[in-house]
Amino acid sequence: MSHKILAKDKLDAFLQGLCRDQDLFAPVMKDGKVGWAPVTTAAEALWEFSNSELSPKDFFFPQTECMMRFKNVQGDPQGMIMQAEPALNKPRVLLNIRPCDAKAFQVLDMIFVQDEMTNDLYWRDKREKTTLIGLACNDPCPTCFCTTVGSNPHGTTGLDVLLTDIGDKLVAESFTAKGEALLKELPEVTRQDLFQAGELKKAAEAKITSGVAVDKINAATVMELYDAPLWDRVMESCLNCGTCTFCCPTCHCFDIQDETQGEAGRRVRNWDYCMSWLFTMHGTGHNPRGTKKDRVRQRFMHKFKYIPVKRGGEIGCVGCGRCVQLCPVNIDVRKVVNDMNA
Amino acid sequence: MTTKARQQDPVGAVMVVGGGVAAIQASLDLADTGYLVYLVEKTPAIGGAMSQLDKTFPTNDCSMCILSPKLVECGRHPNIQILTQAEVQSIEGQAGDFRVKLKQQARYISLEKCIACGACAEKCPKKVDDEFNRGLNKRKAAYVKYPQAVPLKYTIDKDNCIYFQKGKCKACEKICPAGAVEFAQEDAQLELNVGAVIVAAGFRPYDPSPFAQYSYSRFANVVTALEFERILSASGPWMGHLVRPGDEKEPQKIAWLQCVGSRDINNCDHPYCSSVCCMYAIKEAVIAKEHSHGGLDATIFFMDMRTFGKDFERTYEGAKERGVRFVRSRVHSISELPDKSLRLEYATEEGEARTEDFDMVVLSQGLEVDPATAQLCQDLGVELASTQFVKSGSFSPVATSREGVYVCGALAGPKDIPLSVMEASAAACAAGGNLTAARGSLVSLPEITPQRDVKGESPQVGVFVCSCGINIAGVVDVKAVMDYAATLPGVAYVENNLFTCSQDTQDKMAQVIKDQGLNRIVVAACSPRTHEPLFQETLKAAGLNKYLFDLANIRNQDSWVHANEPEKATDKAKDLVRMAVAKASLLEPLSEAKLSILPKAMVIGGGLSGLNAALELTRQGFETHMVERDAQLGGNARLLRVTAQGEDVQAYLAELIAKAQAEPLLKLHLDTAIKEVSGFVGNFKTTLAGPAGEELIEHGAAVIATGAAERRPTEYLYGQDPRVMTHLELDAALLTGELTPQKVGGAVFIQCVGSREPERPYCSKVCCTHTVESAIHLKEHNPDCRVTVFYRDMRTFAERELLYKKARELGVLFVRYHLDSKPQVSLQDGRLLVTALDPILGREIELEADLLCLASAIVSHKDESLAQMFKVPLDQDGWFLEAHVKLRPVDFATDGVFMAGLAHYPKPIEEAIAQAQAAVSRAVTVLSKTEMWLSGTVAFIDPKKCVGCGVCWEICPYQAISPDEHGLAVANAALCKGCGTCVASCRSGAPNLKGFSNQDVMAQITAMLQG
Amino acid sequence: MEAIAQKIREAAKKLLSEGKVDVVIGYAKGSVPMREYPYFAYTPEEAENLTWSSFCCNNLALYTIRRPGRMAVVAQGCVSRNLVNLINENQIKRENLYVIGLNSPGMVDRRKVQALFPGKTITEVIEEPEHLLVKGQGFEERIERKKFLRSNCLTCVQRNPVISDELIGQAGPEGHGGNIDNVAAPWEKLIPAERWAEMQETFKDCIRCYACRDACPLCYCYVCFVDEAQPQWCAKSQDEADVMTFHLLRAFHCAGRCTDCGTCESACPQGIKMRRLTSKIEKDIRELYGYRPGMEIGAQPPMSLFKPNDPQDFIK
Amino acid sequence: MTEAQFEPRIAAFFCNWCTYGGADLAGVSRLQYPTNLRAIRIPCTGRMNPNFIMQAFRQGADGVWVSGCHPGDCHYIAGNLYARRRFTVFKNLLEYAGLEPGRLHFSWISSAEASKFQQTVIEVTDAVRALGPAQHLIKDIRKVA
Repeated sequence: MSHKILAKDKLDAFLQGLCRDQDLFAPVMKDGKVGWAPVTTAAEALWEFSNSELSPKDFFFPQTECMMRFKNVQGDPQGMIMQAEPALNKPRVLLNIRPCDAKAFQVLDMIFVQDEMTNDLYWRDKREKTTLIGLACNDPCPTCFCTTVGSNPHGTTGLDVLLTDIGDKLVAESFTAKGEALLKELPEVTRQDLFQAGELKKAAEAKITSGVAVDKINAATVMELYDAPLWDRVMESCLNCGTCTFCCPTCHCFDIQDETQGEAGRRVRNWDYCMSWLFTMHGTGHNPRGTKKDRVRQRFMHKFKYIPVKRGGEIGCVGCGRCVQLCPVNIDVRKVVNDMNA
Repeated sequence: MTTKARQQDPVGAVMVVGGGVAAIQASLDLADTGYLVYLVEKTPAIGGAMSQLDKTFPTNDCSMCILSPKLVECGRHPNIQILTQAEVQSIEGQAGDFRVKLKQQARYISLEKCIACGACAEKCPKKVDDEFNRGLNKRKAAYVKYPQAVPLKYTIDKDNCIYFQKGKCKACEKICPAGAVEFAQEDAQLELNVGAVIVAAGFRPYDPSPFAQYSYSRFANVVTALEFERILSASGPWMGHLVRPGDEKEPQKIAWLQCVGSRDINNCDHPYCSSVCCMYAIKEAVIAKEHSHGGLDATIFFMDMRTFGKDFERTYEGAKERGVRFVRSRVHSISELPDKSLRLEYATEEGEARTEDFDMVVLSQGLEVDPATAQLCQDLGVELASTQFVKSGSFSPVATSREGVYVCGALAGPKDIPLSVMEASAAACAAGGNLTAARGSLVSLPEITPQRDVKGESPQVGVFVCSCGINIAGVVDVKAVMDYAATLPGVAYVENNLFTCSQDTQDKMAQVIKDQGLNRIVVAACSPRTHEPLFQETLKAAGLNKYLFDLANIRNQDSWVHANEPEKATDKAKDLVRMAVAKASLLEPLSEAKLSILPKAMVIGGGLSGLNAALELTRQGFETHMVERDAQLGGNARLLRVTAQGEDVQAYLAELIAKAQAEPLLKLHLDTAIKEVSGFVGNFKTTLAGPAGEELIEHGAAVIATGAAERRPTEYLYGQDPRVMTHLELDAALLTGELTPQKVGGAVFIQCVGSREPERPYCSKVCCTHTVESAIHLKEHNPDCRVTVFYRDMRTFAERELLYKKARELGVLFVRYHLDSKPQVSLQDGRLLVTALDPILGREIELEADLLCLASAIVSHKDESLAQMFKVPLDQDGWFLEAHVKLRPVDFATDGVFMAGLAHYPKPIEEAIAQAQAAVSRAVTVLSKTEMWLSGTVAFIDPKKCVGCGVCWEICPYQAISPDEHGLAVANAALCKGCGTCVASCRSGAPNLKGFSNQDVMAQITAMLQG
Repeated sequence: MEAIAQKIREAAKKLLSEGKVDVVIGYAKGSVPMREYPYFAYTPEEAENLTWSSFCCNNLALYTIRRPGRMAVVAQGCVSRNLVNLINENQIKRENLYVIGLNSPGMVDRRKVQALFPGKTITEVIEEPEHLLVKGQGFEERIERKKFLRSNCLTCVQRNPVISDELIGQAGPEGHGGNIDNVAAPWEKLIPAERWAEMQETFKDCIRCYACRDACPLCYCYVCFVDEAQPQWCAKSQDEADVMTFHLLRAFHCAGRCTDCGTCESACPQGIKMRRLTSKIEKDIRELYGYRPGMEIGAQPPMSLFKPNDPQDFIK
Repeated sequence: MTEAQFEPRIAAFFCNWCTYGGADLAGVSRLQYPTNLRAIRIPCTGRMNPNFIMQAFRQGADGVWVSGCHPGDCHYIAGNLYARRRFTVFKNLLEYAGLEPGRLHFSWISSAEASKFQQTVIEVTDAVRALGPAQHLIKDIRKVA
């Protein structure tokens, strides 16, 4: 759509505009860690950083989310009523989101909002009310491998606006009507600026030296991959903890529980993780993924085989590298996928 | 029902005459050991005097509350036939085969049809004095004896019934919804064939009406102790509100006068001490103070405080601390003031005349034998003592002069409840022991109601809210609790009962469970500690697994303790019911493991008690191992001369030891210690360490009769002068002839040497009698001997009082001393001198003694290792602690272990022997069964969760958990006692405790806090 | 470090080639800096991958639990103590275990290193005898190793293995200069409200991934209380009460067992300092019952014991 | 809610043999005490999983009180002595984490100590009341998102 220029000394004014009727969030440095927080000025937000330690998926899919409340009293006028939780009351803007994370939301859209039956209103409500202003990665990390899984440090998928830092100013490109509206007041970009942004993109892509190959995975059958011998080694050191899952921008499994307190209660969904034996435990006592190996395999198979098979080749990984960074036993997804692809 | 028995075989039935607690206990023991019991009660319901008491000393347990489960157990026991309103007319035949003729009065209300709704009583126009409440209020001519009566069936009192007296009325017949009134009934003559008879007809409270100076019959506010019990009782005429009968005002000041009808040959021919009055007066005074709103002033006028039983002295001291005043004086007259208060005139100890006014006077009436009972005994050929109590020997304390006829309880001499219960078990033992050949011949196996399978059913909880008369309903809004319970999830049925524990309610509950298809039961009433088994029986009767039950304690822990906050108490009751319903809904049927019982016994201790227990066990056919750490048998009795009745102890002991040595079923292990005990009821494995090395004995039950020791005094020059000796030393010296009375010119006895002191705050019970008996011996053999006894209270309880009287008549001088001015003993030029303050003379006296006998305390062995090996407790003085002070005096909380003799508490020979017999009776309730069922409340371990870390089997106090071949924990239900320590120790959540599971407790927490 | 690593490799190769063990459990170099990972060498060739550095933070005792066959484990002090624990808790058999013991140099806390370079990416860390050479995009800095030790290593009292079948290198000195009694239970001096505030602050970032639990060689239950459904002791939400319940009860379950190996803190993706909590329990166990876990095979754990005169001032 | 009106909710856990008996005896003796506590009967303090204490606080108890047999009196020999160590460590932990001293109580009360029972109820209730409503560890689904 349009390309505009956002001078760094105009940032505060721009942010002020964003804040007017919306909640504005951006990555900030907190206790030595990059995390998301509400901001109102440019100084509060980070402009040079690799990425937030955890994915911002909880803006749309909170780790703990109340779905409804209920009261189980017959004969009480307030009883036997299930009360929906209020929708998001104010639109919001996520500023400086990385392209990989934005791409992840689009992957999740395919899962949360599929058709009339599979149409997660909790996810959808927040997605519809949120504007995503991306910040292109000029300095990808050694653990980044977005370019090998269909994303890009300067990727635009899922974004309303992409900002590219070209020094004392930012190139702002809009991709949606929402984005277009935001940039309306900004001056037009120059060709030089555009060129510079393009060069930065190339440089960033070049910095991504590691990656995964999935061609053989795509060619193999599910059962071939499932029965491949590599899993015995992959699972050895795995703790079956939830770190990879919880930091991952595309992991989206949840567990729904009713929490009651006397006669009242709430239905709540919490992140769940396929590494846990409890995840697949049946009420009968049978567990279809009874071993550590089953569970370790599931996560990789899901992202790199099951999703692609079901979603027209889309990979369930955006290459952000968080799991590589955080896994307590250094199970490196790149190595695992490349072994799968061997 | 008559059973013809062959000439040789005894009849396997026993008749128990009387319906009090002694009769009930004797009946239950006999019924549990395979005999058919006819329980013959004169009045329309069993329960006796204990049912009329408010509380029982020294624990102040609610009398009715602890008795009621026994009543119900008796009422529903398949081997007990209760014959009410029945009296024995004659007994013919001989031991093993008696024919008893009985007369049973017509009840005029059908036992089968009466539903105890009370409509007849409500309609009945005739009011008469209610004898249960000692005439303090009225009942009707159609009536039930008391609310918890067994059988809970109404009766028509013919003598007062208008129809019977005037020929018309029949109001009851018209109103009765069950058609139960049967005026056509006639008295019946019965003849029963039994092998033995136990007479347990009890006592009659002395009627002080003839006692002119106390004006009991003239002054409304002079009441007897039993009347006062009814006044205090929550089910009494004033529902437990402390008022005086004259004007129903709350008294502020009450006097108890002791020894009314006891120790008295002027006003009545009762030279004996009634044994129980001191303690009940203390109890009444303390309870009255608690009932009172304005800080009651309670005073007890006494002659000697006789608090000689286990924990009695502590109760006495406790009462002093609580402000009960004790005045040593006999009040000589009472006069009534215009406001109906009473003026007491008495002399103080110092001889000073005093006048003091009280709002109310309680006469601590003694116990006496009802002349009708005395007549019955004579008719039956049972000899009475001069006191009219049944005569029995010290060595056969429950045998009467007629073979095959036994006696127990207060009829055999005035005594308290535990001693009565103990004697009842002893009588059951003695009676049953003669009928061993016929054990089980007349009883049918208990009918087991098939258990309904509730698997897959949603909880259908029945909630029964008890009013407990007014005990609960007087504070808690029972109706509101009931209505609330109905709203709780899973509750299918709700009901309120006046007394949920009464037998008719229990029967009805069983019916309701069946009719309504209930599968979980909650009773909101009293404590599970007392009543859970009772209600569980009802569940069983209704075909429901007994573990599908919970009790909400809305009385002991609610209405009684929040009497002034009815609203909050009601809220609490609701919460407790909600918690119980939540737990009950989760409960699952539990199965009980079956245990085989090894019919062998072990008796530990070879003294008099142990020997008696062992010989009685072998007589009943059980192989018995006797373990004695000494090289010879006999224990303390080896040093005793005579009993209080003058019987020769040494001759008896020799005979007993000879019998023991000749008994083929008795294995003696002398000079042997117990090294290790494992196992459990029916299956103990005890390792003995004897001269021949270690030996493992397997046995089904054990009797601990390890005795006690005479304390070696450290005071009064003991050990420094040979003339100073203890009782046992004196007896031994007299036995050997080392000392002869003729050589004693001056003898001094000092009582309470080491007893009733802060360090040993109990009375050693036997020393006063021993002293008196020795004093008499000296005097009888040497009338010139000057005998002086320094004492604090003479505690010659019961018929021992006659010895005290005799000693005084023989000229023995009794001088009282205070704990803070003990006699002084000194040696001057080889003369042994005793100086003391004479409180009557008010000056110091000095006596020279050739013999100074110290009544030294009896001290426990404090045998902690034995206690630990058998998993039984000791009390703070080191005595073995019984399962229940009142009603399970020889049982331990640990199944299969029993006690007898001095190991329990100091006691005279006849009590020790009775206790030995009682312990046998209780042990035989186990040994006579081939199998028994264990509690379902046991731990189990989920093998899927167990990681085999070993914490549980390391800490299990019963070694009930061990690793299996995979290294995972497995719990043995037969060893598990259900403490749950393993459950709380496990990090993995593998063990759980049935009946107290994590889920159950969690449900209670949630229901408690989130209701 | 490299010399030690070489000796480990040699020992492993020997064990594997002689068939003395089926596997050697050690550490291998991670794919990211400062993150060595647990490695399982089954062949002498695989043993070449074994390493030893300042970043061997996982407690390898974890991997011996319920592992069949004969295994060798590279064990510094804390790991060996946890092996002793596991032997005492019947989880492994001594005879199936071959301990390649070595003195711990103290492991370096990668978060402390990272904190020197906020927002920057560290691409390489090179071990030098007393220093670490930290390299990143556009920076390089030599830092003193000792200053960046994990805090549990600073106060370590058992750097040498308590059991070993073979000692790599020399038995080294004990201690790193820190005194556990000075740092254990840091909130004891605070008032209750401050303590609670510290509690909230400490655990506010917890995402309940259970990496702390799953990395811990004490947490080998099949079913952790936090995963129980009947009854559900703790809901699965992020509510403060649920997070606190998890951490408090987990800490309690480690009472008398925790060797303060620090693997929980190392594993945590959020950098939570849960030792602030666990150190209190360990301190109590030390002070009240005189017990240090994992020091002796056959020692009775303090929570399955009692003494008649155990302190009970708090009981009315 | 003002302090004067505050009626704390106290979850009590009593062993069947001693303290529950003591509580029964307090009833028999008609010893009056505040109504705030609700008791759960457990066989032995050895059964007392410290987790139950946590659960009571989680569910909003303002105070928790655990009571059993005196050392040496345990019906199950030593359940209370194992429990004592657990209680020691757990209480220290909770209070270290910020639970106010005075919310969590332990006592040994025998089945004969009715008046000690009464006194302890009063003591526990007063202590908890003085602290006001519990603030920490409560899982209150009405208050959380």
